[in-house]
Amino acid sequence: MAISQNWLLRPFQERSTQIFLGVLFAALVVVTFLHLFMPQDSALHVSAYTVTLLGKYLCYALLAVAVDLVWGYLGILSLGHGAFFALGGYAMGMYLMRQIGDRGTYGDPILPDFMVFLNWDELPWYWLGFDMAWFAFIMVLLAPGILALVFGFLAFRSRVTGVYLSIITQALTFALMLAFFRNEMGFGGNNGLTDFRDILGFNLRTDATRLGLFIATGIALAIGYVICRAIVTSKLGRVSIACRDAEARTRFLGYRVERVQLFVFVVSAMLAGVAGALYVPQVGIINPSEFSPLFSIEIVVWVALGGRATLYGAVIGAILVNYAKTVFTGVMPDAWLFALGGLFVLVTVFLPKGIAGLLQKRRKAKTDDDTPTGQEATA
Amino acid sequence: MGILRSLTLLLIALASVLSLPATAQDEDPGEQLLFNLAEAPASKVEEAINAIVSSGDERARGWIEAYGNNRLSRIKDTGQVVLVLNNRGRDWEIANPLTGENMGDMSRRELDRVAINNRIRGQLEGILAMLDLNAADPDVREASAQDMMGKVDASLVAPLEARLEQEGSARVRNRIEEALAIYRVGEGNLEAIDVLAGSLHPRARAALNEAVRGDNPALATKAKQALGTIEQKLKLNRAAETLYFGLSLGSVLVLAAIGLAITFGVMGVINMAHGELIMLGAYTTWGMQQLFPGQPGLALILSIPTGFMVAATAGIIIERSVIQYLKGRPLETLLATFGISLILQQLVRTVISPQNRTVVTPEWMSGSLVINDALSLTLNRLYVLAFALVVFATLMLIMRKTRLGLEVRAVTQNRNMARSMGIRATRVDIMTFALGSGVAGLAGVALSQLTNVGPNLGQNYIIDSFMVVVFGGVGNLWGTLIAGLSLGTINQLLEPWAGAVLAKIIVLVFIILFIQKRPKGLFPQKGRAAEG
Amino acid sequence: MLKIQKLNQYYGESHTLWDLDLDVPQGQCTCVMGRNGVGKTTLMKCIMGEETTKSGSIEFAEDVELTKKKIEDRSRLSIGYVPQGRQIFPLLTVEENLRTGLAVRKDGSKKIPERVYELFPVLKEMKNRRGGDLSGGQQQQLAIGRALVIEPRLLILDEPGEGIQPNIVAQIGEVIRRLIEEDGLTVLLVEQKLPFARKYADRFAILDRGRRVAEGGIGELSDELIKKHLTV
Amino acid sequence: DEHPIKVGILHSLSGTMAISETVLKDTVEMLIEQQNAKGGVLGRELEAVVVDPASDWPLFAEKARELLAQEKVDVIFGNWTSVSRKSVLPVVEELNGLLFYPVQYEGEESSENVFYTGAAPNQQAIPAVNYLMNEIGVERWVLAGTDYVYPRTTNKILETYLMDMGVAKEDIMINYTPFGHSDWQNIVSDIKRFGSAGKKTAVVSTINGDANVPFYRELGNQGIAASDIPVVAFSVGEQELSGIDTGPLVGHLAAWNYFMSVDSDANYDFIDQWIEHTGNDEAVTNDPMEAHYIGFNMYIEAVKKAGTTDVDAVKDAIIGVTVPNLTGGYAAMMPNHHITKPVLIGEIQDNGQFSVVWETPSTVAGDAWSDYLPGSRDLIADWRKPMSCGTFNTKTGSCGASAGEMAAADE
Amino acid sequence: MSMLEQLTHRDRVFDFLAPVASPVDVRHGPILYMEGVNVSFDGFKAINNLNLTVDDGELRCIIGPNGAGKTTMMDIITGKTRPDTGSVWFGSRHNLLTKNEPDIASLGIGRKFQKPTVFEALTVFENLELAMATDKRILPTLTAIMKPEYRDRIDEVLQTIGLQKLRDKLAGILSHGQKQWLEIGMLLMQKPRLLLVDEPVAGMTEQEMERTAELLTSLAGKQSVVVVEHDMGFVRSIARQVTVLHQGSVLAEGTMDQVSNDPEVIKVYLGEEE
Ligand SMILES: Nc1ncnc2c1ncn2[C@@H]1O[C@H](COP(=O)(O)OP(=O)(O)OP(=O)(O)O)[C@@H](O)[C@H]1O
Ligand SMILES: Nc1ncnc2c1ncn2[C@@H]1O[C@H](COP(=O)(O)OP(=O)(O)OP(=O)(O)O)[C@@H](O)[C@H]1O
Ligand SMILES: NC(N)=O
Ligand SMILES: [Mg+2]
Ligand SMILES: [Mg+2]
Repeated sequence: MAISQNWLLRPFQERSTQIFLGVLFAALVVVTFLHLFMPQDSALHVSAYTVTLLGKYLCYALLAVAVDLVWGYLGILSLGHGAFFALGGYAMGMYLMRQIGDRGTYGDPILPDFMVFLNWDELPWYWLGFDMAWFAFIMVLLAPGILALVFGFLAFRSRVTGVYLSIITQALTFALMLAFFRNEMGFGGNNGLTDFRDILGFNLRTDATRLGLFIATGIALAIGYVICRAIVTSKLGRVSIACRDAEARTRFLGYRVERVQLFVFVVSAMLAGVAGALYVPQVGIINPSEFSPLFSIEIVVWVALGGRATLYGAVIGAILVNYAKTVFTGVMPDAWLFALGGLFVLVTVFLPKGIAGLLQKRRKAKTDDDTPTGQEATA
Repeated sequence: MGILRSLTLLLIALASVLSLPATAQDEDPGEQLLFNLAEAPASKVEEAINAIVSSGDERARGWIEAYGNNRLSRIKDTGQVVLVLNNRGRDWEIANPLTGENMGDMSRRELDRVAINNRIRGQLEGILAMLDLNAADPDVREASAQDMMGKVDASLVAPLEARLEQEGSARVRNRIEEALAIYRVGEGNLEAIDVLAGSLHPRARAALNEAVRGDNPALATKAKQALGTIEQKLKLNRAAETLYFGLSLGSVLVLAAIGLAITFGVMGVINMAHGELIMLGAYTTWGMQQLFPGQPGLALILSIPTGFMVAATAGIIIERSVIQYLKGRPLETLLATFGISLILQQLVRTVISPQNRTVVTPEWMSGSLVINDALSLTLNRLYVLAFALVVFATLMLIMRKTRLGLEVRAVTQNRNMARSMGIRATRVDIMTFALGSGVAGLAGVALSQLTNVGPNLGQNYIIDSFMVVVFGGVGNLWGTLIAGLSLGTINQLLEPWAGAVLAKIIVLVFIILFIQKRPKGLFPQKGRAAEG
Repeated sequence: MLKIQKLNQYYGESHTLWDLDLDVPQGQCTCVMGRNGVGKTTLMKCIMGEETTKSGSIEFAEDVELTKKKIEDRSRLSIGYVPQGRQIFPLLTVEENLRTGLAVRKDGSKKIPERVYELFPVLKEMKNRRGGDLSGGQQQQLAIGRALVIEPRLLILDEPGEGIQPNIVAQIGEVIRRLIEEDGLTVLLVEQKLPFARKYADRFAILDRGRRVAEGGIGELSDELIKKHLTV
Repeated sequence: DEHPIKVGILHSLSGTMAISETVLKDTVEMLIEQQNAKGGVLGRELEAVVVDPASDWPLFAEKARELLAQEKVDVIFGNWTSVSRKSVLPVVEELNGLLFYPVQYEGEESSENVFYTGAAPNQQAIPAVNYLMNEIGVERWVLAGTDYVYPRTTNKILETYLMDMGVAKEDIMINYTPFGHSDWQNIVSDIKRFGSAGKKTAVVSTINGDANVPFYRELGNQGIAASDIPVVAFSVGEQELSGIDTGPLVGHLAAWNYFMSVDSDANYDFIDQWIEHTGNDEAVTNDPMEAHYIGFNMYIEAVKKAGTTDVDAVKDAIIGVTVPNLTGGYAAMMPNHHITKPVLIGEIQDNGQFSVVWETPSTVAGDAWSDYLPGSRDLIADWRKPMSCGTFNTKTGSCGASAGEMAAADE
Repeated sequence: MSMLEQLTHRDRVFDFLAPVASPVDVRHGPILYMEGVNVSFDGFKAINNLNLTVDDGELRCIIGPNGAGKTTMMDIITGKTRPDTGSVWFGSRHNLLTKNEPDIASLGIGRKFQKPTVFEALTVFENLELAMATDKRILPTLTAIMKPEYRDRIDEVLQTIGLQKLRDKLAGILSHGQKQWLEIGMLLMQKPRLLLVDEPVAGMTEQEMERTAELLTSLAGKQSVVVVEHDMGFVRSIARQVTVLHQGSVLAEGTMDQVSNDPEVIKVYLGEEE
């Protein structure tokens, strides 16, 4: 098969991407069908609750893909990707807040409720424009994108690498968490943004909107996945791997490592932002705990569990862990942490390359063409 | 004021009263006194106390203390006033306040507490302080005189002056003079300000402040001057205090991080369960205190070796069961130890309790080391600071002077080669991980004296610990020490003007910016070797 | 001293060493030769235990079967190893690098034998510098010195002259000879440079694609053999 | 109907809030057991459905949806933090569920589907301040809290209230700390300094959960005795004290609507049952547990009254329901979905209990909308028909927007 | 035309030698000019007032004892190490001390490291692809396509370095010597004006050494080559001009014969019998 010359089309010729997209779209179609056309009481009916739940998993999957892009291929273990996710979420949340209009508790047409009862007189400047969908959606990309750009510019320029980079990403998200907790920041403090009503004119509390959001998330995941795949399979992807494994050597070949890192990091942050933006209307709240360092670590755990540097592994990991969480917190509320913790331990010990490693092994038995997976890079 | 008048009587009567033998048994006047107290409506309580205090009964002090501590109750059925010896749980152990005879346990339902409130308690403290003014121990007298500061009124001046005559200890005399001066400044006495001019005691300052606000211009001017000098001295003290706060916070960070500096910094294991190892140490302290009820100090000291052992054992189990399979895959240790941390947390919730546990601070660790009236160093933190330094020094010795230190570095830098040099890598791994974990346990023992002992303990320290280790420069124990102490100090310097939240944010931003300047931390590994 | 029989080794699927036999007699220097990638280093790693073997036996000092032993136990039998690529501990100082070998010493001495510094004076000079900061050749000297610290009975050297200045290379050769002659040391040498091999080795073995294709006293190393197995 | 009545329990059993919330889960389970022992209600058994929202706020919403949509529970008892309640609120409103919320909170809320059995600010904060002002003679105030909505709002209310009472601005010090704050050295030292100005000073603490232990430790060690600068806390109950060495704290205060030490038979019985249920002789009870006790009994009464578990019927029936509380009085469900409560001030004792030093002469009805905030001064909530409004503006005489929309959505 | 064939026509400027970016100005002097360079590490003087010039098209061998500062010198030229004092010019236009590694690499200085460093997680082919002289900015790299001529060039180089069979294997599994060759291949792909080659034949057999010697001599003329090597046989076979470094400065310079008879050189470096 001739390899496409267009970098964006290249992923579509890969078997793994074809399978991934096939499975994803099949899942979207099946869920939609079962939700719409199966009678409520049928065992096959997929409830609105489940649809939203799946939507949430897909958001997490997109987030995990974003993390895998920088961790798996660029060797940057970001322990602060939750920050980009949350920023995207806040951008969306601000839009949704403004959509409430005068239907809030205090009926103030401009100010969100939390501002009214904490005596704000006017909307802070950074809330301006968020009543317009286009502006908010641009901010979904820009807010995390710009943060990643500034942060990455500083860090990569100074050649911060390894754990040092990981820890300052963590410091970044931690600082943002504390900042967003502050009520003075004007983002609702600990309570965050909630009580959303509608999005683009659709009532958020209807099943149809939920289904729509679910499908939109699925499509976003597909697009995000293809973008990442395109980057990874391009020459830039190979340069990324080169940076990951031998940063100094890459420089001597004439590549500006810091720019490669910055580019990929910003793309990844934006994808995380999109994931956050889709997450917020589906779960109905955004609060600073999304900035918590432990959440960011958890994302990395999903990726590691699914299998690093495969992208689809990240998707599997995110969905699996969160599904396990949903099930365990329901059926064994007192002991679910044992199960989840045990799962993490067992996977690491018995599946060195995560779940994707297991799949790969089986695939490898059949074919021999295999994209190189990461050796150990430094943390 | 009634109570204070009675005090005067009391003071005068005291010498003779103390030597009186117990009065005749048939008609114990104490019974009536206590009954009156118990029956008294809020407005009559003072009177009842007066009666007790001025009765000259030698048991009076015990009753007043018991009353102040909520240990006086009445049996609902009989109305008898009893002393509650132990008021934990549903059945309380009681005794006869008149004879001291133990009356066994009684259900709490059967008992009715003799009500007391804060205001009365404050007055009782004054009474007890007054009683102490004649104690044999000068320390007690000084404390008592200090308590009198700001509480002196007209009726007390004479007895205090009398006391001043007899008083031999200069310290106590000073205190009494200050106490009197505070009263006199209130009365508009100019000379009294001279007495207070050098005092750093808050109550002296309060008195001067009031004088400044008052309507006597001469007094106000002089008081203002005196305050000026005091402010000057206070500034210095405040700086010293802030520094102490900083070092103390820093020592906590160092303690929490130092074990991680071994397991993560030296061995390269991203140990997310480090916080839970700290938690185990803290729980060990709690456990030891359960084993030795009533001897919190002994229990605490024994917790140091046991806490180390418990955490080290847990570390060995973790190493053997998981980490050994992850050699050369440092990033995956993050995944596995994250799982272990979840398990340990929930284990504590299930096996012990989701609630915090009480760890008692032993007497000798409570309170402060008083440098002067404006500067005192809290003892628990002082001990923790010292403990942190000792732990650090010991660890440094082990890593520098023993073979283990060399071997662990060799093993982490090139495992196969180290083994080819005959180093038993497995044993080194176990011992090192156990050491790092054990030190985490020690941190837990110390933290139990400062903060909650609960399932979330570890979570609160894990992020900070990584921050400190990395800020100091991975693999450098000195770095960890300096990083911890300096981050603590910066935080405490910022806090007064930025507030706790902003101070923390600023410190984090500082770390981010600092790492831009020194991408390998405070004490980086330099040279070719570090670049790999 | 060392007797290897029918050794087979795989890297995953790929068969690297094939039914390999090799004899390293006591008190002599045996030189293994062969083109790049034929498996010389792999063979050394198998002897040291860094790579696991599939089948075959490695017998040490007549009676010890090495294949079942852990790496550290092999070195504790007094086998010194100078790997290809030096493998010094980059963040340890030169002295610490040397001290790692003390654990194995039979006499339990805590001091680095003077001999090592005598042979490589540069190591003494750079005692407190980190291993990783040394120049390539200095590192190589350090690697050899480190192996000598354990006072080995068998010394395995994988291309020891690589990156070392000529006079020191010669000196290393002399040292090898001296150790053999004075201390009865046995040496297993991997070397590509013919003059060096000819000068200091007693015996040779040639590897080609994982098989031993020739063996004999160093005098028997003919141009024909060289042409056949060592040219590209 | 033979189906059991399903009672959803939505309390964190893991994560940071487990420390407070697990006992509430156990409490509801105990109440269900007891009710079943009495033959259930309407001849139906009750069945607990427990989930763990893991101190994760979005997960609260998800789990609430799971309970209502999947498990089809009839009622939910749950939540502790306000943020978790805010997260759940749209879900219970959308799916028309019933939620009993047992924790003191900042007010400014009244939902048709939520019953607030914890204290509103006027049932805790204001009376406590009155006590300090009138009984202790406090003139200078430190308002110290964890930086989130409940302390912020409460302090806002208190600040306005204090200024109304003539307290000067410089006599009020406000301080916020992050969750889980553990280094109180500077703040306590500040408080000490603030308190040395010659006026009686008190600290009103809305410091949350875990931060309290180090806070009180530091108070004790820096020698701030209750007689100098008393601290009155709104979030420290028996549960929290059970993790503190209370020695140095004796005399500090807390304001609640229930204390374990309350001398009443109902309370003693409840404690006995609780100890039996947990099998732990040292188990303590606290205010939110009492709130659940009240809420649970109100629910049972309302179901009996309505003769069904149908949500709308129960909602109508429950207003006006009166059940005994544990302090020897009665609690009534008000039309604004808040309940009547006595306000008690307790002093910490060395046994980890509070001794009541003051209480309101009668119960106080919870106020959904504070009289001390400009935005809500004119609002009231009344869920009785025909008004059925959570934000009725007494000035304009109209129902606020959110309720209007809800009513529209109901049609 | 295969590259080796091209190389036989020394009178022509071949396409792979055509300058890529910012042409180096060598009209007025040497291609590399170092003067008064000093470097010290924690007080240890690794380079001590070093002066060195390399002419355009020259093949220069540098020898010297271990630790003389040869590798450090290359570090300075390629921007890895900043000297304390001194100046380093590439042609007469580019002051290398103001530039960073990628800049210097794109100016046309290529380097083979003493310890072979290749990208272990990439295949041999990909290693060469990345080294290829192309536009190395982000977007061009992202959208880069594998043109047939690129492929051919990589194949040629593979041929040259003898790793055709290992084309699609991960570089991580190569033996030491194979990695050496791969690095040389990467250097060839870069088409630099100046090649810095640090110990290219370490771990090679005599015959491979000869091949390397041929390769390097054939490059000289159009490209300038600086070779550091300890193997005297190899040095002799390629060297015209030899510089001896000792303790961070030049000890001797001249033809191989001159140098190898210099008593100082013999004393510190070669040893008595050669
Ligand atoms: N880890 C590995 N995985 C797979 N193959 C490997 C690995 N290490 C080496 N090889 C392959 O095994 C073969 C033998 O390698 P080895 O390192 O033993 O060669 P060598 O004879 O020492 O070569 P040189 O002279 O270049 O050092 C080589 O073809 C190499 O590509
Ligand atoms: N980062 C550093 N820190 C300390 N010393 C260093 C550092 N880099 C180099 N050195 C020292 O500088 C000297 C020169 O080293 P360099 O690597 O340049 O030598 P070389 O001439 O390349 O030697 P070789 O032929 O052995 O490779 C050596 O003594 C080395 O130990
Ligand atoms: N409602 C509270 N205490 O968050
Ligand atoms: Mg080899
Ligand atoms: Mg060198």
